[in-house]
Amino acid sequence: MNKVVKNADEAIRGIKDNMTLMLGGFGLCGIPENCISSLVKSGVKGLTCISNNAGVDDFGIGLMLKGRQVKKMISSYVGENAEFERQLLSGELEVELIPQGTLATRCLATGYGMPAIFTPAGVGTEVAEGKETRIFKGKEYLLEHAFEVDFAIVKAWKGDTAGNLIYRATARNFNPLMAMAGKITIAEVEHLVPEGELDPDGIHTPGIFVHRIFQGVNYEKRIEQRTVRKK
Amino acid sequence: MNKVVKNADEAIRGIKDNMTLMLGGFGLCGIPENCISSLVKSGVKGLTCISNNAGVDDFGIGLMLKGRQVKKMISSYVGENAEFERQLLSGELEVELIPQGTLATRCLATGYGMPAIFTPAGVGTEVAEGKETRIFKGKEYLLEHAFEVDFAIVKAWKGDTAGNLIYRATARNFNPLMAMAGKITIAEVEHLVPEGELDPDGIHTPGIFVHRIFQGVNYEKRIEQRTVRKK
Amino acid sequence: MLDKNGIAKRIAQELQDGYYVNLGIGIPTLVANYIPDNMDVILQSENGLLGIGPFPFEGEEDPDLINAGKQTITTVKGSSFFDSAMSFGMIRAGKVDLTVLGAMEVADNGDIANWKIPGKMVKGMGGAMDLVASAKNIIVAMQQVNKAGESKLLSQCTLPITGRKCVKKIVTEMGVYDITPKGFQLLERAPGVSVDQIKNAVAGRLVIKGEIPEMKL
Amino acid sequence: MLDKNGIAKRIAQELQDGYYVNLGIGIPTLVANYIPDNMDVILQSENGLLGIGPFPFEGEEDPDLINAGKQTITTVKGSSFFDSAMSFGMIRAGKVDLTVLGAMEVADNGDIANWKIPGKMVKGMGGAMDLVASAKNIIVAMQQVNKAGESKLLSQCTLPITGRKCVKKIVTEMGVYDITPKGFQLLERAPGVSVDQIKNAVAGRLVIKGEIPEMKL
Repeated sequence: MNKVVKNADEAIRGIKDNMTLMLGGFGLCGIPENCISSLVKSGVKGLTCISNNAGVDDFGIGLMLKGRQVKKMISSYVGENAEFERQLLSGELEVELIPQGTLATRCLATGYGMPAIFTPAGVGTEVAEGKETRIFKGKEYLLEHAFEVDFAIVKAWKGDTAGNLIYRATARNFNPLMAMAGKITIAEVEHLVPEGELDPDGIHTPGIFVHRIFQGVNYEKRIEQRTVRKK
Repeated sequence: MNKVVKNADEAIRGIKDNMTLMLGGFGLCGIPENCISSLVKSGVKGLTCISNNAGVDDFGIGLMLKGRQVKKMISSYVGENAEFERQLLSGELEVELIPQGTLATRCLATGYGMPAIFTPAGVGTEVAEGKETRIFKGKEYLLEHAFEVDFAIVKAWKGDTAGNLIYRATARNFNPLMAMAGKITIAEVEHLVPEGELDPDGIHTPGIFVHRIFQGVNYEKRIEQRTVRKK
Repeated sequence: MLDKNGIAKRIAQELQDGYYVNLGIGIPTLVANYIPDNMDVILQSENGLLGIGPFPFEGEEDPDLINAGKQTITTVKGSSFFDSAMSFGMIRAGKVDLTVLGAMEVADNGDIANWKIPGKMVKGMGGAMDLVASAKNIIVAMQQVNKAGESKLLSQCTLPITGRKCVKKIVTEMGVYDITPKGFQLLERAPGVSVDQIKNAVAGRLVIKGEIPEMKL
Repeated sequence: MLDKNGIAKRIAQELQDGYYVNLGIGIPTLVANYIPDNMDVILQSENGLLGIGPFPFEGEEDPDLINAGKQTITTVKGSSFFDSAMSFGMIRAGKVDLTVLGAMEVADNGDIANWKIPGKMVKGMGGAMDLVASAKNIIVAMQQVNKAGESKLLSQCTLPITGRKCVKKIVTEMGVYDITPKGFQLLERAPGVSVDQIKNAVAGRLVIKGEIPEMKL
């Protein structure tokens, strides 16, 4: 068994036009920068991307939008991106907006082999249009389905050669959920260590969910809203 | 805010006859020994206990069975206990057997505010009798409901005064799931430390789920099947 | 009339020791500045953190550590990180004691609209729909009157709603209101604001019982 | 005829490098002893472990570290612990490549019965129903004939079933069978066992195509 690949170019092999991808991260925090760069280079097109956000104009998934590689975005919030807005208004890009918790839980459902979940989020709103609802103990819920995903691409802080992953701080966000949901899951990590070096009690994503792993390079980790106080 | 209580006697205050409890552990591994002792002392009766197993004759939930404190067990496997068998056959004890994954996922559903889940476990078997089924993408699933639980009692390895918990090895099992599911959750830990001493990335159960916590004493940690090899 | 900080300060009076609280973007975030010193209040960030601390000192920003508004933050002692499913799990299961949100409109039955303006670019609902559908206790922090002088406390929302019948309390520049079966019940007036001014600034059903005290800040 | 270890040894031939495997209690557990040295096979224990190692040395037993049979074990390098929901999540999502289970009866449509004997004390299904309902690839390790000489490879299970149409392959003391739409298809004979002996020891539909080779162990 060898899950370790050389780099992002090798990791994204097999990602083809019109596939459905999941990309981890919240805003620009915990996004798979290396794989996004390689996807941009690869020129793959017609992608459906499931990711909480769509990056900014010149970073993250924004780079794939710029290359017109994305046919459809499935996200909870997409408001930081002028090119995104242009493509959406011109009809080049399709967007499905999903409540953030629904998005997270639908990822979990996929990873846990559950075909659908019930959530109260969106009941009575336009999100509920056309969806099945059901009342449990007097409260109304929407039936929301698991995703089907060709590749999930996640970013972790540390990983080992067995594919085990540990995330850092709020860069965890959607990454462990999406890692579980890919038919093929690619993990890029800041530190790749030999198996046996990570504490088995501290692992967030067990290696069984990860098919390819590599140590990324040149992480920019751009900050979207730099808020500080004076010393 | 003070979640720390002195001991198990104080921790189990408010547990009354005919309540529904969850008790963490798999076999005798990771069970809340201190709270079980206090429950036995308290003499509380008519309990419905949700726990993967029912202990052995003279340890774990077996001690509560001996005291005839349990009206109903909801478990996946109960086969290590002669007193259990006697009470079951005599009609003193009611038992509901649930597939282990269904049990775990129904705990998760409670903790995650999901009223029900779909699982293929038990489809076509007597477990499915009287239950709603539904086909998703050609596969049949059972609709299984979240639990309603008065108290959840769990055992962790380390905990802090904010209620954060870390489990050790396979003593984790059902504990983090049940910790999320209690209207009131009691955690007994081997090591109680001040808040700030646990790594926020390594916490398995965030403190928001835990209402009472104490450092347990005199852990026996009995082994059910001692299997070894020679040096 | 209250300014933004005044609204936040008044909302902080609703906090209780041991509360887990989710603060939305905008005025709600300011509530964190007014938590009483003798009170333990733990702030949840729905991107996966319990125990938000103050902004980092200059030069100590950590790109891996942000809040739901994507701002760099720090953590307090006893904090924990978790994934987005667990984060919304604890929200959905009612473990968060109080949610403070901004709103564009609130109806007198507790409906809230705060995610979409038809004709404008839609940015998405983020976690707002999950929060309003799940929270036990939702306080809305908002400006009651828009620049055109129109009330945003309505008999029915005109904008697409975020959630139905979920708001419990509203704190605005003019007053504090509970949502009751009979509509907005005025509880307190902002300093210097009269009941008549408030009557003119509420478009939905307004309930006024007895003397309405001025709020203490 | 194969003994228990022979059955385990034959099943080990089904392993592939990189497989994640769940081994049930009894004969299936023995399969771990026959994993080829040059092969990376990771054993899952449904109580929350990937990477089961051998039994501990005497005196090194850890009560916090057990397998699904409640036996003290160790871990291998690269192991991970997780809760029971994630454990059955990975099972349900088909991440486990191979599940090896014991059985009391198997029907020629792939039904399996292995949890309950009417009239006897019921101990519970544990994780068996989840495993059989979810696994992509289930191999049953069993004795084909009981002490009374009756076959347990049936046209229909007589005992309460654990799962429907889920078994893919069966390895017994007498042979190896695939479940096909036409019933048990005999693939290999155990050393010294004739096709006629096998015909007498299968009560369900049996498919025999061409020469049946003797298995190589």
